[in-house]
Amino acid sequence: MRTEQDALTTAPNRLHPKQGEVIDRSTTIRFTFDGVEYTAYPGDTVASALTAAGVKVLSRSFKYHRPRGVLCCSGHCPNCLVQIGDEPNVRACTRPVEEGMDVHAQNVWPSLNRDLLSLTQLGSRFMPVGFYYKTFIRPQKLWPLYEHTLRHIAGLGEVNLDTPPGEFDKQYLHTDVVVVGGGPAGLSAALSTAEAGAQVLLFDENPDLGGHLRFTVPLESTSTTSRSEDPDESGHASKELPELLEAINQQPNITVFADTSVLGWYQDNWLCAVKGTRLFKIRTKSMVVATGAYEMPLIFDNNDLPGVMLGSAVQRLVHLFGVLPGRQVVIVTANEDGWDVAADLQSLGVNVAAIVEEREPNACSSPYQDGLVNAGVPVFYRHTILEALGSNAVSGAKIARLDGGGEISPSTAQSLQCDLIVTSVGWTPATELAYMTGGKSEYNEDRAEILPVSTPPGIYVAGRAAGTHAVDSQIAEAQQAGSNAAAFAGFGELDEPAAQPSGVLEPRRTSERVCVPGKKKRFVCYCEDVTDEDVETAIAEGYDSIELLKRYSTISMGPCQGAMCSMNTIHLCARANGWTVQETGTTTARPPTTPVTLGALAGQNMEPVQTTPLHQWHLDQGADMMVAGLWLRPNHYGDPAAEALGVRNRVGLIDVSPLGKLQLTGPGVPELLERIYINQWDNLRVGRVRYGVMCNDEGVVLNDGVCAHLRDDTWYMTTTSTGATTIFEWLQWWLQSGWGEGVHLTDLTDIYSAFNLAGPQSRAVLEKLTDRNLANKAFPYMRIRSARIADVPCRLLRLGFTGELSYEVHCPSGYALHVWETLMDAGREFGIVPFGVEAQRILRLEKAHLIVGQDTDAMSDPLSANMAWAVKLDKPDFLGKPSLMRISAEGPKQLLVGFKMVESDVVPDEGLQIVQPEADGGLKIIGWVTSSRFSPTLKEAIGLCWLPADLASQNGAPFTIRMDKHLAEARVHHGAFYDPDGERLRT
Amino acid sequence: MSTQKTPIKLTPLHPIAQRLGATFIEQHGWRIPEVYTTPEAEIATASERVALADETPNGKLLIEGEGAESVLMDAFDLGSLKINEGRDGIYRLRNDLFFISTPPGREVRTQKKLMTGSAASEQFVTITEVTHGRVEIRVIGTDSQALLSKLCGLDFHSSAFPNETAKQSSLAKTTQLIIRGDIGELPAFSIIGTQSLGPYVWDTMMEAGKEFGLVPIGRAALAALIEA
Amino acid sequence: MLLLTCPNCGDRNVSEFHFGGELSSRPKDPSALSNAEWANYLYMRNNVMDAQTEWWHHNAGCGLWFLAERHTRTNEVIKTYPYAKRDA
Amino acid sequence: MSIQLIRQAFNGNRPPPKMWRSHELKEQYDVVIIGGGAHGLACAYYLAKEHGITDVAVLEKSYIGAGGSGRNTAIIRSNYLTPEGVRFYNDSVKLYEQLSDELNFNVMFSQRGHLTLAHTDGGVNTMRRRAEVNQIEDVDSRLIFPDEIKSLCPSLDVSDHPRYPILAALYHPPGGIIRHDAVVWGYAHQADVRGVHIHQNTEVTGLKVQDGKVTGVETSRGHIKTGTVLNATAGWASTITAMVGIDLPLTTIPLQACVTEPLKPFLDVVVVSGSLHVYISQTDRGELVMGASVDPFSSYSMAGSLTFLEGIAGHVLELFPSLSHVRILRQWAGICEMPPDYSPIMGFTPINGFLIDVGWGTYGFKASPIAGKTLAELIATSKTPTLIAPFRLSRFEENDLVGEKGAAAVGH
Ligand SMILES: Cc1cc2nc3c(=O)[nH]c(=O)nc-3n(C[C@H](O)[C@H](O)[C@H](O)COP(=O)(O)OP(=O)(O)OC[C@H]3O[C@@H](n4cnc5c(N)ncnc54)[C@H](O)[C@@H]3O)c2cc1C
Ligand SMILES: NC(=O)c1ccc[n+]([C@@H]2O[C@H](COP(=O)([O-])OP(=O)(O)OC[C@H]3O[C@@H](n4cnc5c(N)ncnc54)[C@H](O)[C@@H]3O)[C@@H](O)[C@H]2O)c1
Ligand SMILES: Cc1cc2nc3c(=O)[nH]c(=O)nc-3n(C[C@H](O)[C@H](O)[C@H](O)COP(=O)(O)O)c2cc1C
Ligand SMILES: [Zn+2]
Repeated sequence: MRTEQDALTTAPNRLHPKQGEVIDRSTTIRFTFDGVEYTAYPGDTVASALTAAGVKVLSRSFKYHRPRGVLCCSGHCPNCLVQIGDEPNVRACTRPVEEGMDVHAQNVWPSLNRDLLSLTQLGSRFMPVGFYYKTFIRPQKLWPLYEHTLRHIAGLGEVNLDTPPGEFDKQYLHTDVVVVGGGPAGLSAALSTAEAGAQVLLFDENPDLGGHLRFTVPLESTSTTSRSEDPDESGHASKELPELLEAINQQPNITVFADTSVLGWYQDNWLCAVKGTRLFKIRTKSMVVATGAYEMPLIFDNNDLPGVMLGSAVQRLVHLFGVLPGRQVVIVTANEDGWDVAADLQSLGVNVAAIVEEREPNACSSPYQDGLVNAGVPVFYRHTILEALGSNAVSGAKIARLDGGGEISPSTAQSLQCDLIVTSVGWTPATELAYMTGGKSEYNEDRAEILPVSTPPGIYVAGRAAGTHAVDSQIAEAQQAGSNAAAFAGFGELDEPAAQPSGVLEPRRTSERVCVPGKKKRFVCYCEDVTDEDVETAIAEGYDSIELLKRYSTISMGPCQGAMCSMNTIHLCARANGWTVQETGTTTARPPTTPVTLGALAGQNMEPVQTTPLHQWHLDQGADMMVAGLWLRPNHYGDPAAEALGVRNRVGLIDVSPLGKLQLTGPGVPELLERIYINQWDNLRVGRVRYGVMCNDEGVVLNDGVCAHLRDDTWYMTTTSTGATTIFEWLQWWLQSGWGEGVHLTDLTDIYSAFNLAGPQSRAVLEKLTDRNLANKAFPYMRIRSARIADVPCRLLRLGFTGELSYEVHCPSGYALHVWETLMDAGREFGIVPFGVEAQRILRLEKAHLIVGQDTDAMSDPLSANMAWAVKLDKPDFLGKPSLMRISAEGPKQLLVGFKMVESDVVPDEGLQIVQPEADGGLKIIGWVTSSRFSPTLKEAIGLCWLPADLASQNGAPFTIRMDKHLAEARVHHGAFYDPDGERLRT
Repeated sequence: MSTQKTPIKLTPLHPIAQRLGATFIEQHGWRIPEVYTTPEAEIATASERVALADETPNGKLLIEGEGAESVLMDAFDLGSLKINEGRDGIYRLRNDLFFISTPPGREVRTQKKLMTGSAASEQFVTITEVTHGRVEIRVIGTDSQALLSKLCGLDFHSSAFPNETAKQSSLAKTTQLIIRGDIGELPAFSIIGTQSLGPYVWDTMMEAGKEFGLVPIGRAALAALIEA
Repeated sequence: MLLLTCPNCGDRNVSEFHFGGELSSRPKDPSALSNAEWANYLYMRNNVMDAQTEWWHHNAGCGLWFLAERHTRTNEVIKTYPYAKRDA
Repeated sequence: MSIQLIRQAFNGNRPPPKMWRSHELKEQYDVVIIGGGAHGLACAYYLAKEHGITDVAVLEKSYIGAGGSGRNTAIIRSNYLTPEGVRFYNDSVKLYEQLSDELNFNVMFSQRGHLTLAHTDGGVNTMRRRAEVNQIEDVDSRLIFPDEIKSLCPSLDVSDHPRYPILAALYHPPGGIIRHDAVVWGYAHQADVRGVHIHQNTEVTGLKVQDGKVTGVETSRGHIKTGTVLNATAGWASTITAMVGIDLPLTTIPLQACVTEPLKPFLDVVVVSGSLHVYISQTDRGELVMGASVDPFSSYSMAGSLTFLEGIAGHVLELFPSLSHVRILRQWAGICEMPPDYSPIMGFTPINGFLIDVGWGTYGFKASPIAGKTLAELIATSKTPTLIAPFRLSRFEENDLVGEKGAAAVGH
């Protein structure tokens, strides 16, 4: 284990311990960056540790592969995206270091410091915005080649295809009020909300509450003390923070979610937040947005050079991590925040080489101004920066004076030596959440900020997000927002919100000068390497509106989603078009506010699966399971053909529990059946079963099944397995929208498990297990009976989907295994076989029975689908009747019909097309094969297909199926292939 | 006719319980897990954290119809119930639909009584016994609400979901009837839904409950908790 | 996520419901309709960008089909009510 | 490298040529096209280029491409189910293959291949049915099985997956993705060059009809006289026809999409799963663009939902379990006018001079060139080209639907 001394020696930029820092210096951890080992303290982020070690270049940019380093240090810019193990695009400045972490630079080839692709920028004169649209057009044949190369230059992190799935989950939360942001505004809002009695959830994306108070001095206009007077041990200068935090701690109505980013607002105050691997879905009555602000970069030559940092980034590094990112610093500013940074650094003994202040001395009101000037810090008033000097990192700054009109006087240009350029030129309120709610924005000239001016009821904005800078104003404003949020949620009285935030009297913090012209590259958008010239070109080409500009230049479409660039872009766009900022407008704020992993969004895997009570039994028998809707069903137990033959020759048992089973009771049922089925029902007596087909009003077949009249006022209906829920919902609709008089509908699907005992020996098997008289006379075909089977009260239905004598045994599900095993035992002497879905498909095909959804589709009507016999057009009215009347009158165009192959062992795959050779040698499609099998019983290939009606109606008519490599002959076959008269069913 | 075995009822969670090494007993014809580890350990987890019990054998009835309320009131001397409210195991799910939960085996008698009542009243009501169709998983323990909030969008705070209320909602992407029935001070919820989804729901809950140290408990522990 | 008020169960996430399309009534006497009128009933929709009366089913709840009046541009639900009270 | 670029590089100061200009609204146009999406602009372009009809206004209430054309997941393919559909979309793909050249603007059509996965027996049959129809119509399309799927797309989990096993896939080599905005801009530019007026920020608020014939259009910027109006407003189509009392068989439903942070290329084909309702592709910039099926309820709102993000994340991970650390950057929504049979509705309406190009549902971007071209022909000749005859509005009354649900139900 290394000592602290070792860590310090490998971390030259580490400061002495300070109060308020978040690192734990009692131990160190090790990690690697591009193979080199570094040390860090627990609490360090990857970027803070690397900065401590003096590493400046963390990544290469997207398009030009330029070196990039820490810029915002708050997880909002793309400049420190790294690969950590399997995880691409990790923000190094917010990811805590862990022991053994394997960190890599992204988008580098071959290495971070010698990236050959950075040569692309040499040609960048030829690569303006929209470059790709204007190149590689001809010859078009070569485009795939170019594309291949381009793709490999693009992209950032890498996906390791062996990444394990990981564990993620979700939680729903319900509350009265959500406060987003744990800065002074958020904390105050949460407190006043909670005091009103409301339940509050308080979210902040940082590991600790406090917002900027954790790393800045609160800026009170009254304060006159210079920071330089109380250095080091003072550390945390905020006096508000400890008090606020203590109050939050004491308040039982507040639940704090630190380290948790609120990603989005959705309709009806439905919020989404993420903490590591857990996603929260939150329903709240009202919300306070106190999300603070993003610091805006300044646009000047080489403004992307590592060593150019935002003021707040430097403060974070210094105060939270005890890391000093430079020794000789030039501070470029246009507001008091820059002076804060200067005071901070000065107090740490850093050489503040210069303060480059855009304003006149008397326009500045920093409490530190006098102190810094007195301490001899060179201040260049009315100056700005022209260029960051240096190749891979800052080595100097070129500055110049602004003339009366605010233009640069080139003659005054001078270069200063430094290794860090800090810019503090303004803020973009972090208002995405407010705008997602439908909040409206307006450009506030006094503040030079776009601010939310109205939000929907129950949504409140406070603090820097509302354009309020001074901590005391923020607190007052937030308290009001908080109590309004509470009132909206039903706790206390709603105050009329003040027309303007109380901070209206504060000085402007944001410079309107966003861009200093020059001769090199000036980046507006770091994610996509878009420069101010690109913006101008795009606008000149006609992509003038902010939306077209965005899409053409791809500005704000990268990982930062505009946090760094959108405000600057709007200013540039306004200027180039001669529009006001208000006229220019903004692009749409959309979730997520921070990129979120697919894993977190997916959460715990929850794909419902339905299994029958015999599931384990099937598995134990080695069944090959298949997916059918949500069900898992045995496809076969090894040899489906043998299973089919077992049924034909002896007896078989299949688990058909997934069949939909509905109970209909009441005096209104007979009429309902007439309306929902296309066939006739009125004469169905108790104990009888009828096959029925349901259509929708288009006359399209929806479902088929049987319906049994069980007792006077009780009917028992079955539906297809996969259609069960749809039909239940469908029937509920007709019942509840006017056809429900005297009918109750209950879903019994899961109450009864169902097995079909089929085959010539089925009666013999069943007789062993019941006292019920099963003789054909006493219990004929298409009847239902109650019976005790194996001592269990069951329903027996005598049906014949398979074409054999068969009994569907419906037993209460708790008894399923008992009944099934007893049947299997009883059948053993008859050679019983369990059979699966595949054997059933063969058996039904031998009988030419169709399967709804396989042989029919969303266009099939029963008249065409070989179910004309079932359609009763002379019934009064039923679902689908008018459509069927029309089809009947006009005559079906296509018919579903059976076929046999001429070469009896050739089975055409399902889906193959039936064709007619045309004069020109082409083929005309006239139909297609919906079902086909080799019949083990008949020893020949059979199937069902759609054919033109005239062809289909000629038994034996030949037609042609297009096979893989040839055409095969088949012939129309009318009726069942096996036992066409259905004798076996009725014996 | 010949029957080799006496019929025994199994819950859809039976194979899971077997896999988890439960020992079983038979009660009212159902084979149910008596204990998974030790009753003491199971009681401890349920009281301090959260546990699951398979209560599928509880009798379950639905009574539907405009007249259902009066039939129920006549049969059970029951005051009027608001929607979602429950008393003595009778829960109102809709104006015209009630769910009745009975101790195992009692459903037969209850159904008879209601049938007689409804016949006498000449009201059009439908009484359906649904015991076999629904798996019933009881979530018991101080972390019950936290566990359920990972799976279901309802608000489980006591103020929003008090004891003796029943709601139908979506849990783990499936439709469930959720009944709050605390055991003394201990929050407890019965999750009642389609039996074919039972194993899926159980496994999903077990997975979601890992962070709470969720364990299954048997009849013995459950009985002891209810006694206490 | 949209919050819908089931007339029976109260406020629930819209994911508990199935949408049933804009309210249209099945013609009382279909046999009296021409093919064009029947096709009109089957296929034509008002599809308004405005308040729309429509069907919803509480499929993950009580099974009720009910009506909602919802603005189709903002998704704001103006009211929900049982079908029986549609004329109220 | 194009001359244009070289010129731009050395003439830094001279402004680049405008792609399209703004104009005052004229009092009268021969043809008014409502909707500045790919369809409207393509039609304007073909009217001008192929038929010499240049007195054309394209009215767009927002910016060009603000509708589905700027929001779609940019999948181009022709492996449909009905012969009518296959022929129609195939002609569109052929036009796309030449489009960069035609428009002198690289639309970056990347024919990288398109895979539609089948997870059930039924799915396999549908895929086979499509492959067969496609082949007969001379479209490169075939059924392939897990080994080949794996070699085309190594990131896909083809292992023995209990819930969504990958049994087979429909492989369509000419399918792929395109830079959707470039299509819009390219058509707009070439239409502009030929004299078409593109009016952005111009909303149509009413149509004037006299004696059953269109005579003019009301807009937010004033009145226009015209005898020919094409409604190419996709998701908003019903709001336009409602102005003249015509109902369409359309329901407007949002369709959502999302995009991840950029990644190094690893996904070379477009992958679609019908059962899981997802489609995913990796753009040349490295992001994964993903979409799902339409929202569960109708709406004109383009807000988007969390339910969509959760769903798509889960489904993508079912197929690509190694992507759990990949981050979603942005989600958005567009609106789609869904017809009952999933086929477009093109051509005449009961009102003389009022034409429609609608019913594009979740799949219409790929049809922009051919729809524009055939409608231009129809406008110029007053005759319906045979290619689009099956898609006439009267098919509903005639009970002659073109059922494409099997190939278009998963939106794209
Ligand atoms: C998320 C998503 C993914 C998709 N994916 C695919 C895909 O992968 N492949 C594919 O082929 N298709 C896809 N589609 C469908 C495709 O986007 C559309 O079908 C297609 O873009 C329609 O083009 P259009 O030009 O007809 O309409 P649009 O591009 O929608 O243009 C219509 C225009 O009309 C304007 N407008 C509306 N009302 C008025 C008015 N009153 N006055 C003036 N202007 C008006 C609108 O602002 C809009 O710009 C997708 C759609 C979405 C939403
Ligand atoms: N260097 C500086 O001087 C500096 C830096 C930042 C802020 N400020 C100042 O901060 C004050 C504003 O205070 P405030 O409370 O409004 O803002 P704040 O920045 O102090 O606090 C906002 C908090 O909300 C968090 N947050 C933002 N979006 C979030 C989301 N979607 N989910 C979860 N957490 C989120 C932020 O990380 C931050 O912790 C102003 O005085 C402003 O000038 C100053
Ligand atoms: C194919 C495609 C790719 C996209 N890629 C990105 C992207 O990489 N980054 C991004 O921020 N947005 C991307 N978008 C989304 C757009 O930013 C925008 O959200 C979408 O066009 C809808 O517009 P709106 O959000 O302004 O309503 C993409 C959109 C499409 C259609
Ligand atoms: Zn309900």
